[in-house]
Amino acid sequence: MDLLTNILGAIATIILAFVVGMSYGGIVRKITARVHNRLGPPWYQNFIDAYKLFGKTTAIHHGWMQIMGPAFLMVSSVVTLMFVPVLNNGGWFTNLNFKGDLIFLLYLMVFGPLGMALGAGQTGNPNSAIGVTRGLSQMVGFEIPWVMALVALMIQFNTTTITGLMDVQQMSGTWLMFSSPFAFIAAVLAMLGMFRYSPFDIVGAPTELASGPVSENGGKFLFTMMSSGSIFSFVKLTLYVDLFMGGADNLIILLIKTFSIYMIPVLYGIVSPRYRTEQAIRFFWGWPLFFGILAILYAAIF
Amino acid sequence: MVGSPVLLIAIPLLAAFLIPLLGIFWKELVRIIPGLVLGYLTILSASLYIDVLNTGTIVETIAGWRAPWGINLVFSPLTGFLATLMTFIGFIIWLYSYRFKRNVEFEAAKKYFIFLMLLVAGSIGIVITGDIFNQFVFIEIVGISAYALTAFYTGRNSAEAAFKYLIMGSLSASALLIAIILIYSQLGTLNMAEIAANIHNMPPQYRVTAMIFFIIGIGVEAEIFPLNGWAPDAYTEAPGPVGSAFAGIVVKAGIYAMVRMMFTLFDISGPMQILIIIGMITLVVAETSALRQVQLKRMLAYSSIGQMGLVLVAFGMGTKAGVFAALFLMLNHAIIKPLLFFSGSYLVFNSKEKNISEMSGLGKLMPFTAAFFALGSFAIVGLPPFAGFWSKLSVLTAAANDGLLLIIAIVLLVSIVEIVYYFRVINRIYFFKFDKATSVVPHKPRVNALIAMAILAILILVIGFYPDSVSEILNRASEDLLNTPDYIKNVLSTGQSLTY
Amino acid sequence: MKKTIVILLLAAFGYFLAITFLDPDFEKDRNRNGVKNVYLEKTVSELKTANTVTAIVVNFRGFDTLGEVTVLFLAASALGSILFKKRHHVGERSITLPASSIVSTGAKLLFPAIILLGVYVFVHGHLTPGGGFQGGTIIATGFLLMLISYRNFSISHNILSVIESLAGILFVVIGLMGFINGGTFLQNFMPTGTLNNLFSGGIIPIIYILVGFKVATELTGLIYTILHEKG
Amino acid sequence: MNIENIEIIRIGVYATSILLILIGLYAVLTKKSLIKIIIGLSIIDGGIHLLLIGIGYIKNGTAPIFSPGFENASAQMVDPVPQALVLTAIVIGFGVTAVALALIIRLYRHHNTLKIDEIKNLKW
Amino acid sequence: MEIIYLIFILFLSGAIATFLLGKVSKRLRDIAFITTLVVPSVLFFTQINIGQTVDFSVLGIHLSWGITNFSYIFAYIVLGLGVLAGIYAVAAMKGKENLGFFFFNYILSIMAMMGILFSRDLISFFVFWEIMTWSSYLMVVFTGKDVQKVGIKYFIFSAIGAYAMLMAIVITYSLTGSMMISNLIFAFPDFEFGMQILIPVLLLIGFGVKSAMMPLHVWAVGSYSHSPMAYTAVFSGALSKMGIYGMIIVMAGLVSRIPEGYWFREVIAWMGAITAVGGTLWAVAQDDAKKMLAYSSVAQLGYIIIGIAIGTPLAMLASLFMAILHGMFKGTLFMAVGAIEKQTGTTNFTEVTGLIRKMPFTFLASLMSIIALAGIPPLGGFIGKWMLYESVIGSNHYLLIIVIFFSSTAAFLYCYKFLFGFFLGQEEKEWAHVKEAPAMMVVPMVILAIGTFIFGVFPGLILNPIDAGLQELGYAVTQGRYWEMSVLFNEWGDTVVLQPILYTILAVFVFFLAFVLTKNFKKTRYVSTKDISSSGEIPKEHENLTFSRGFFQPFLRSVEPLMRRKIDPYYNSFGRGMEAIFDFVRRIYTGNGQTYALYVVVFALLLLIFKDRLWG
Repeated sequence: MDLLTNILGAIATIILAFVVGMSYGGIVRKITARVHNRLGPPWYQNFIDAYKLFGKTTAIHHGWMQIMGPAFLMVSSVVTLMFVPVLNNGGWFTNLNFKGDLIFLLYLMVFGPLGMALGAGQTGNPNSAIGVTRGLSQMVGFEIPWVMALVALMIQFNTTTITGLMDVQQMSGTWLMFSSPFAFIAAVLAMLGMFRYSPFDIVGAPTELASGPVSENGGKFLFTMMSSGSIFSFVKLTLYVDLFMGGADNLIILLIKTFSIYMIPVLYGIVSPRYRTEQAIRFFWGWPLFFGILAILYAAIF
Repeated sequence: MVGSPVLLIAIPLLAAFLIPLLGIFWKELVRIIPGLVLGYLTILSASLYIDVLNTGTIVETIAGWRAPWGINLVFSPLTGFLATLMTFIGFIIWLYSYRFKRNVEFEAAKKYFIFLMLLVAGSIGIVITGDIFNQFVFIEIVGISAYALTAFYTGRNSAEAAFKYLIMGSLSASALLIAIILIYSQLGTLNMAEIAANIHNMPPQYRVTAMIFFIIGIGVEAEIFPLNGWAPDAYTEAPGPVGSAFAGIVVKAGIYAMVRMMFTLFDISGPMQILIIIGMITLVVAETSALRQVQLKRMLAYSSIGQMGLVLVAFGMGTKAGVFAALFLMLNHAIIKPLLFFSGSYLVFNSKEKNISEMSGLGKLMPFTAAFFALGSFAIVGLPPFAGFWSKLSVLTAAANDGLLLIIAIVLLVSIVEIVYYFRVINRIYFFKFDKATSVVPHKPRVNALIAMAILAILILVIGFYPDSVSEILNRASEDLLNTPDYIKNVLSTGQSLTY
Repeated sequence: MKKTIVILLLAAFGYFLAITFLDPDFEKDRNRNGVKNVYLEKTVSELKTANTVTAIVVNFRGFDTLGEVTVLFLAASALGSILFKKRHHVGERSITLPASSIVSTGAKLLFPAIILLGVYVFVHGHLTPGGGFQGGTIIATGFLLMLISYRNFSISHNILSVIESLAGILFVVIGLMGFINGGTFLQNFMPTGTLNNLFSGGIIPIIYILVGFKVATELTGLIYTILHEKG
Repeated sequence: MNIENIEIIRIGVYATSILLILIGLYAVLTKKSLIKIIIGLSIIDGGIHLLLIGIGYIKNGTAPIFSPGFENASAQMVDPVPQALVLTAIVIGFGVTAVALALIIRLYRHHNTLKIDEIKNLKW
Repeated sequence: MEIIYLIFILFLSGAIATFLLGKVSKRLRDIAFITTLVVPSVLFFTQINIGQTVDFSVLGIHLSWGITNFSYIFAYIVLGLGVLAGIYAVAAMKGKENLGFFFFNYILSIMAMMGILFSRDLISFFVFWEIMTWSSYLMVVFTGKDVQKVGIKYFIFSAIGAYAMLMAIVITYSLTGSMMISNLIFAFPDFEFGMQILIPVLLLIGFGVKSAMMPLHVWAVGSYSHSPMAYTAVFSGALSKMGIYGMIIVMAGLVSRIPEGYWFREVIAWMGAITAVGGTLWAVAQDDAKKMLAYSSVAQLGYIIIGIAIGTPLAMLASLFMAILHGMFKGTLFMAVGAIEKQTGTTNFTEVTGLIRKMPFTFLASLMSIIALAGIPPLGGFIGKWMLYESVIGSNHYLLIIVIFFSSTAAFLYCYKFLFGFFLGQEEKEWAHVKEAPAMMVVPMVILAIGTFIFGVFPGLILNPIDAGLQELGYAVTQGRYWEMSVLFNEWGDTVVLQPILYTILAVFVFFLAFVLTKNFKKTRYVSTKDISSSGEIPKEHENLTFSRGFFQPFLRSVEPLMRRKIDPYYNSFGRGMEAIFDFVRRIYTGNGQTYALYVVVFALLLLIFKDRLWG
């Protein structure tokens, strides 16, 4: 019985993540268009796209690795989702009953993109490979401040689990973004890179690389990628909320919190032109790193 | 068969006088007789040595006069060990050079074998004699045969090398005579045991001065630092087997004379700073000089000098462990260096200018020679499980027991230098492409040379894998060297201790 | 510059030699009861040899002499080896200046006398000052005289070397006979006779005669080799 | 002879021999000609032989030869051992000198010069 | 006859027999080679009991051989990798010259490593250490490339290390009068202060060289990339672990027992961290697979060193686990490179592309190893890294963890480069003829790759022996409950380790793979990589679609300040300086006989001047 509940809950979580992620994507497209003084697609455009892709017949593939790439990506997104507590008190969204280990999560999160990168590599399109190299380079860039923020939290509250940090916030009633502000700043700055909106959209870089890694994929491949991308952005947002904003007690609060935090990269991105790769890396090793160090010092001293 | 130590000297001399006569009848005898003599000496020395180990030191008097009056020969665990080693190495060298100058003049070959035999005999004489003036005579015998052997090849710069050797040798002989004069004038005797017994009656200022002149006198043969300018030249210019005779036999005799003088004659106990300092300087200077050599034999010569420096350091510690280590080093060096010279001279033979840079790829063309060279190099730099390692280890443990950490560090650093220059050669021999322009078409070593090298190589491996095979011998020898009272007692109390 | 340094060095060296040997204590502290008293005593009582030096050289320290003879032998061989040439032209001399007739006639006259003197000196080595080395050298000077007086004077190298070898061999053999008879090398095994007789001293005069032959031939050989060296 | 004379003789002999050694050394160390160097070595040898003989000297000594009728004169005899030694030393010195001269001939043949500082093919 | 002796005799005689049989028949030689590796391994795992020792003495020094729980861990690496890489080597080296020599040295290095593990005393330890050094040196120079530079450099550094060690050994001997390792550990706290510092430092220099610790690592890259790949698998996989083995003994046995140990740990940990970062960055910059893997090995060893230096039970566990895993996956990767080299003749990323369809099994093995190397769950590499992070945080090394994290993130770059450069990308005509490597090469790789997977899923298989080994070193704390020290294991209870995660991952993976496959799979057809949509156009024949040059240029540009500091030039100029000095020294021998005579006089004078001090 427990097992059944768990599995049903897991499926529900996935659907939730898919829906929320897709919708957020659509809303972002709309907002961006409005800021750019365009009309923009409707907020549900992403669902339409997905449906269309799902319906299409995939005519060609370039080999097994390309087929496995999207699967890897999906695995990564879903499994990460399984390990992130969606709500404070679990309930249907308890998923794998995992109280969450941050380092494990960090590594799990790279698993998908790397698999995807392999898939993209086999297509033989040079743009894909260039996109991948950029993505990996940028990842090295933002990972540093991001990990520093996490380590600061771990040091400060002497726990390495997400649930542990959430408990801390529940007990004290203060969000971690206030009790360890530098870590929050570093994490948010790292998040800019993580969401790959402009100015950090060097991976896809629509005009240069023809969307980079995904450029050779269509139909079911692109559908899988798209849905996993949506789920993944939901996971990341939820993680931020869990870590810095005290988690959420119910779905509404979750949506509000995630959406508000989602706006940071989106709004920053709308008004920024694209960086080059080394500029992006240097950006992350500038102020974010500084705040990361501050965060660790803060954590170590207090 | 048990003979007498005096035969170790008398037989080679007899043979040396005989060879010119016999050569008239059958020329091949000139090559065979030295081999027979050296082989006989090896057997004789070994059997005597076994006898000595079982029953005790043999003191052989000459012309029927007891120790302080007549000259006497002392065949003790130490001297017997060295004498056996020398005769053995001498025999191996003969074996190696049996076909030496096969196709050239009979006269030259005759002289070569006479000199070689007398070189060995003289060295044995230096070791087993119990009389300082007699030692001087033997040093001169060794010296003159060495000069002649160095200048053996007429086409090269060998005369230059021999001349330098000669200048140094004569100066040192003069110093040695001054030392003998000082000792005789003060103690009225030339017998080592008697000198040792009375040395403390000698006024200190004369004692020290005599010691200094002794050091200079013997130092040239022992190749200590400022007195070894001749050595690289002589090793380079002398024929290959002669280089190995220098390294394997002559130097050992010189070192023996030096330590016998320090330990017994002047009865110094405890650490001898002078030996340690001289040894260290010799070691460092020689090994560093070896690094940038272009000629193989010259490199080997410097390496040989360096090893002797290390031997002196080990002796200088003055402890049983130190002496043991030093003797072990001498033994290993006497086995390994000839192997290097043997194989090295074939390598040199096959390069036009005798430079290391011309030996590229010879390992493929002459696999055995190159393998022996590599084995020798491995052993001499002290890589386990070859012979050289155990002696190096003994030296280091002995030094550590005395707390000489700086010396350990320097010795090890120098060993690294040693590794560098040996391995450069090995690399070149094995892993470079053969170059026709710089090498001549290889002359393959003859069978007798290969056998000689193989014997040495087997010894290296045996000692390397089972060092205890020699440790007992070395233990006895080192005890013997350190036990001056016994030496005095043995020599002075024994009239005849000879068994037929 | 270099000379100044050398002179300074030598001055220092000389100073150290001087304080050693010119010190009055050097004489005073000497041990006067060394081996020499025994030598002086035994020479008369046991060896019946008048010349103590000879007794020491040939008997007490006969082993040294054997070595010494070897050194000479080596030097002669070494000369041959060092100056060895593929084809040795005997007769072509490096010194070709003709000697005046006075010299050559005088040489002819003196030569037998010199040889005789030399023989006398080494035969009486155990009785009077002199001995094998001295006698041999004298004989060699006779040959030297002949060599420089007569351009065509030649000695068979083979004969020289046979004599030389035989003398050396006999020396060692006598030593070995002593070894076999008496138990030690070079031990006297012959009757010693009475002091100051020609036939006294056991093997001493025999050895000294052999040494005389050896030295004479070797020195002659040396001179001969060097004279025949063409630069 | 009185004591002072003996001292003078002794010191004279020793001083002469030391002087000979130094002169020989000077020749060895500064002269360029190989022949002169060998001469220097011989001079050193001479000095040392003199020194060796010198230490055998005793007051009013006679030659160590037992003439008929003087069989018990050993107390007056000078030390015979140095004389025996010097005989050996001279012969050895002679042998070395001969070899040296031969070498010089060879060197001259090879280098066409007798200057020692021009004969430096072997170095370092 | 003791089995322990028998093992070594078999190795030795097998090595000689292989060498000699090579002159007779190639097949016999290969058979002898494999037999020599397999038989002693079987003997070892079946006949040798832990704690069984043989004692003997050499030169009066008591020596002892025997295996302990701790060294047993390393025996797995050595023999496992040794046998597999040996099988691989037979096929990989086929047709090369001088193979008897190769096999001889191969067996000798395996024997030497086993000897190191068997040694319970310092002398046999050193002897085997040196045998290992020179046999591996002969392998480095085997190919004959850059011998004077790379080979000599390797040997110089090895010699420096070995002699530092030897010095420590003789000092120990003089202090304790015994060569036994256990006696050293026992007596160490009573040594005087200077010795307490000196001995570990010397030993760590010795072990640091072999484990390529930062200032002593310069030999590693050249040596790893120049030896035949079949050997490099052992070289990097097992031989470098001997340094780790020794280092653990020093850190656990000596350093942890003195009060100054804290500083040792800090310094070593930071050296390890620098090693890790530097190695990773340089690996990213390489275009040659061998060099890349070599730098990567250096980096990985850096992680292991960090773990050892931290020294908590968890960190030790992590280090040992990583050491074993590194042996496996790095062995596989080097073998894969060797296979590619054999099939294509080059190992340069800029030349070879698109081998995935030609060499699928090699790709599979490489993929799994790379995942393990990158430390991505669920393969084995993750467990080790994760335990390392936990222990680093747990021991309050906050800055250290950032550095480690940076380097392990940057490791993704070269991981991807390896896979992409060789296997993915355009399939150029030039490599159309390439075939999969022979089965004898593929099978060992795949076995090792599957091994990394199995150990990732069931880490207890290795962690149990490691735990036993750590108890041998005095880490009694774990008591077989190692999982309790880590959150990851703890949360899932006592016995089930990582399986739930794995099951989830597998389920999801299979589900989506099935989705992608089943959805109108029939209609999807395979096309070549030339058939791509380049902005809607079909690329022409001549258009270059291969992207391989300057792969991570932007990244390298941004980390360039970090990479500017190279230690190599310093060593080189030091070496040149020393040679110049030595060259100057030998001018003492001027060649002028008169000068030598002058030396005699000067020497005499010096002795005379200082004569009062000479006596005694």
